[in-house]
Amino acid sequence: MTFEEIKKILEENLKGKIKELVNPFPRRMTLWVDKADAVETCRALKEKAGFYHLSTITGRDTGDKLEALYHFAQNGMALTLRLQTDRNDPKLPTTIAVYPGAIFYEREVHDLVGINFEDHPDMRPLVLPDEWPQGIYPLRKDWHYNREKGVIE
Amino acid sequence: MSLRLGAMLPEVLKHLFKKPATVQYPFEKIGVPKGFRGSPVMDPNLCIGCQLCVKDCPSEALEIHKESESTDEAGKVAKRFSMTFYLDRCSHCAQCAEICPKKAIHMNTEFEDAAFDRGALKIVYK
Amino acid sequence: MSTFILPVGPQHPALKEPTSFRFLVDGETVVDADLRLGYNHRGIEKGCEERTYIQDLYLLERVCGICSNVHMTVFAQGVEKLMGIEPPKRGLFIRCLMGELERVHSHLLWLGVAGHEVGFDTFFMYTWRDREIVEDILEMVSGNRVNYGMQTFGGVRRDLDEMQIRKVLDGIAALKARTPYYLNIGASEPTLVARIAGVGKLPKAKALELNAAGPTTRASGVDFDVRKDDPYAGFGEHIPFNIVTDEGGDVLARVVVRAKELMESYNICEYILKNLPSGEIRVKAPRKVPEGEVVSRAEAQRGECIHYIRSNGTDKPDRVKVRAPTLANWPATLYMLRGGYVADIPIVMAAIDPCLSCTDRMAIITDPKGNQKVWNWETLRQYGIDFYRKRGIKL
Amino acid sequence: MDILKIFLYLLVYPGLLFLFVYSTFVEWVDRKLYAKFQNRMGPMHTGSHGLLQPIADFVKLMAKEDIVPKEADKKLFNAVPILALTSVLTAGLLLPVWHFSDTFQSATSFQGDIIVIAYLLSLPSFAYFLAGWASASMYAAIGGVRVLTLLFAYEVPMFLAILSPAVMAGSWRMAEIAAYYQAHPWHLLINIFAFAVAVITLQAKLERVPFDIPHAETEVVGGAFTEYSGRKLAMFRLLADIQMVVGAGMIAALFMGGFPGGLIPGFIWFILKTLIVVFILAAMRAVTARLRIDQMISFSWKWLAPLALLQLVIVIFLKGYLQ
Repeated sequence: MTFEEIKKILEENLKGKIKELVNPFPRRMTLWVDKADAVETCRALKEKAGFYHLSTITGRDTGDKLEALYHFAQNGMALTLRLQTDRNDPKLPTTIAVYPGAIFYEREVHDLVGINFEDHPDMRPLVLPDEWPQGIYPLRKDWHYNREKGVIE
Repeated sequence: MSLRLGAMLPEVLKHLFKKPATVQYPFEKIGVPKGFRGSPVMDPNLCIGCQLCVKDCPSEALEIHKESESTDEAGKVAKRFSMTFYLDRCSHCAQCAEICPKKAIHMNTEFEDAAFDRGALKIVYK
Repeated sequence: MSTFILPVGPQHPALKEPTSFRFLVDGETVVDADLRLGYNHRGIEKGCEERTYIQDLYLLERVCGICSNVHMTVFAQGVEKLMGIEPPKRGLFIRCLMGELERVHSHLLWLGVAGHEVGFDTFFMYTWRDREIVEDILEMVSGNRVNYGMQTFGGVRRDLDEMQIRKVLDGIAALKARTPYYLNIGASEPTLVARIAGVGKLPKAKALELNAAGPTTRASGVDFDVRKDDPYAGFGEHIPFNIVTDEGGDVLARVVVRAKELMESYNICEYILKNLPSGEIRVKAPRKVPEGEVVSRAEAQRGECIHYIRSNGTDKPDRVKVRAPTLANWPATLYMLRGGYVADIPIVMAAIDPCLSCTDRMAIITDPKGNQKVWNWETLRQYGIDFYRKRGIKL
Repeated sequence: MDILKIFLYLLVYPGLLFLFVYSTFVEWVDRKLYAKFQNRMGPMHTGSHGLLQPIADFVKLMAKEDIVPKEADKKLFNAVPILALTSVLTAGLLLPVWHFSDTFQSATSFQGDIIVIAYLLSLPSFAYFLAGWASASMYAAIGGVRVLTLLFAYEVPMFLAILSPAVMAGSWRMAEIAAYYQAHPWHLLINIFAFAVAVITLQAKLERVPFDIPHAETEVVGGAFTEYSGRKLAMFRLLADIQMVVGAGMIAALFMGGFPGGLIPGFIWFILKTLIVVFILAAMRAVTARLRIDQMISFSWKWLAPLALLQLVIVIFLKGYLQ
């Protein structure tokens, strides 16, 4: 489907909840929605707009806020859904009800950026080791890794 | 497709009399093609010390140091530079050879780089 | 129902790379499966933020050994969009050629590994012998068997002269003659078919729901192929090829899909080489990238590979997110493993062609009395050191 | 003089020394054939064309550290390899190779020795199971149980297949059976089904692909041998080779008309015929994939057992007609 068709469908279903809907490159779209109605947007995307495939979720630290970018795909169009939450209480609703495949992506975002997904079935660490200290999230801007210099005698 | 027991038997029996596809490596060696990316080799006469290769190296395997500075009679300053190359860090991507404006670095076709002592992997081109 | 937990991995002959599975096994059938990833997690995404774009190119090339060219292509074309530069046609065509040659190399490798997983080592030996043809081509064209380093911002780094093109065409012709034989064997050798037909079933609905990607989902009837949906690089110039799908949804269907995709790749390579446009192969690329964000996608051998790149105007990216196809296929694998046989675990896992370096430090000590001590890496390492010190070996 | 002959018989010719040397040679032939089938070279460096490679492996393993798991049942763990090796070596003695003559009844060639050799050849399977059970590891236990399930699958067809030439020849003594078929060579063709079933079940007894389910490396790591190392593992490897030699010798004696002539011609016949059987086994290994345990059992009960029964019926019917 082309950008205009999807734009029309989304405007019908999300009536005023769309903060930003832009088409930066051919076959690419970015949709910005408030985090409260994330699940409703996902349902509209899956059932109405035909985005059957969730490629992945990117966790990002924008300095003052924490951001989760959901990358959806269908034949011929890729849409990025942007959800923001503030740093001190990072919470986002889980979308496993609509996209069951998101279970691993949400665990990875929780590991690396520290966004808690409410009522996620098992929030065990996916990629970080078990003895990784709690509350330290490596992909945040304030975490730096000091690599010791290689020494050759 | 129809199921045939021992579908690969004719092929397998044919290979009983064929030359093996493998070679005995340490004794017979298959050569490497012309453009093979081995390790970088530097020619100190061409190097102007612009440090572009050091900046671009993904694995920080290069260091360029000034060796000597001499001014000939016409007052022209001639500087010579040396390159310290850490073979154990190099990922053989040839970005240094590509970025060098004076083409002072080229890649050799050496692929047997194993060494017993790590010091031997630090090569200096003066 | 006497079930017990069968730990498979992180070191196990069936796994070429470290991942840890825990199967709840009842006799010979797998009741439940759980997965622990992270053994190969090297923090590449954090590493990208500390390096310049040129250095990131070579760092991302080493995310995975077999699909190194795909990660490089996706990152290069993503940053090109941010820079607003467009590689010349010949560069795009060579970029596509490298992608397809790597797909041939990866699928032939996978066919061999699948044969080995079910104990058919002769099939493994023959497929890997023929893979040497494409390996020699890649080494001649790019200077290395793996990690080709061909893509860069603005095009490709090496051109193909007349003699090289003829050699590649000869190699492709030889492979084109051999591959139908493997497809035929894969579908007609009864002992092999018995091990892969009806094993690891993934119905189309489940494939869609669990977001599987690549040959795994195409073998369940989903025609999802980034080369068709979102034509990138040379595919923009409508190179003719058709998506291979199969309705079987089991491991045999995946063998057939991959073998047919090999034939498609040969046709694509021949088309590219026969109408290779003349001209430049790359344009100059600036060192600093203007502010912006982009989602870049490509069809890796195992499925859709997606990068999200965000730049902040400097010469270092602000955020690079890499999602390789294997992570997409893991939920589908766990679904496929449940209800199967213990003997099918290796072949079902191998069927999605997992590449773990794309996607944990725990060891489980189970003594026969059934109680399990869960040690983390540190205590296990310490136990090993003390164990050998007691025997007089100073560490 | 007979004591010296029996002594030589025990220690040298079909006994210990010959079986050890010939089994390493047969393993070398098997590995070379398997490599040639796969268009590669196989062992090349130890001895000319890798001839001493099996012996080199054996010596290396003998020198390796011999670890016994702490939780394992030590006595059983150590006893099992020796028990299995001796049972297969004694089976080797019963082969009608050299010292046989129609009338001379001796300790190694008596009425009913075919039953004894078949039984002694199946003892190692129980040894594998005990080895798996004694070494308290998960994979070994699964491997051990699989050995038993496999045993029930191929044992019955094997016995049926072995007995049909005996019924045809009207005697239970391998020497006499071989003599009968030397007298009427055409009768060998009658047993062609039994020959096929015997070769397939021998492949299963030796646990080689497509029947190496008990120690399939990609599923249960080393199967019953996972915990074994050093000398004990060397004994298990040697055991498998000798079992191949004795199994091939038995099939050659029953289905290919034995080894006529005295010492030298009998020896040459023995080498020739066993190598033919080894060629067939190596070809089977090169051409098939590994079956699952349930597929193996259904295959043997749906195909092998009925085929063997059919063969028995043919033999009994024809015996009545020919006599």
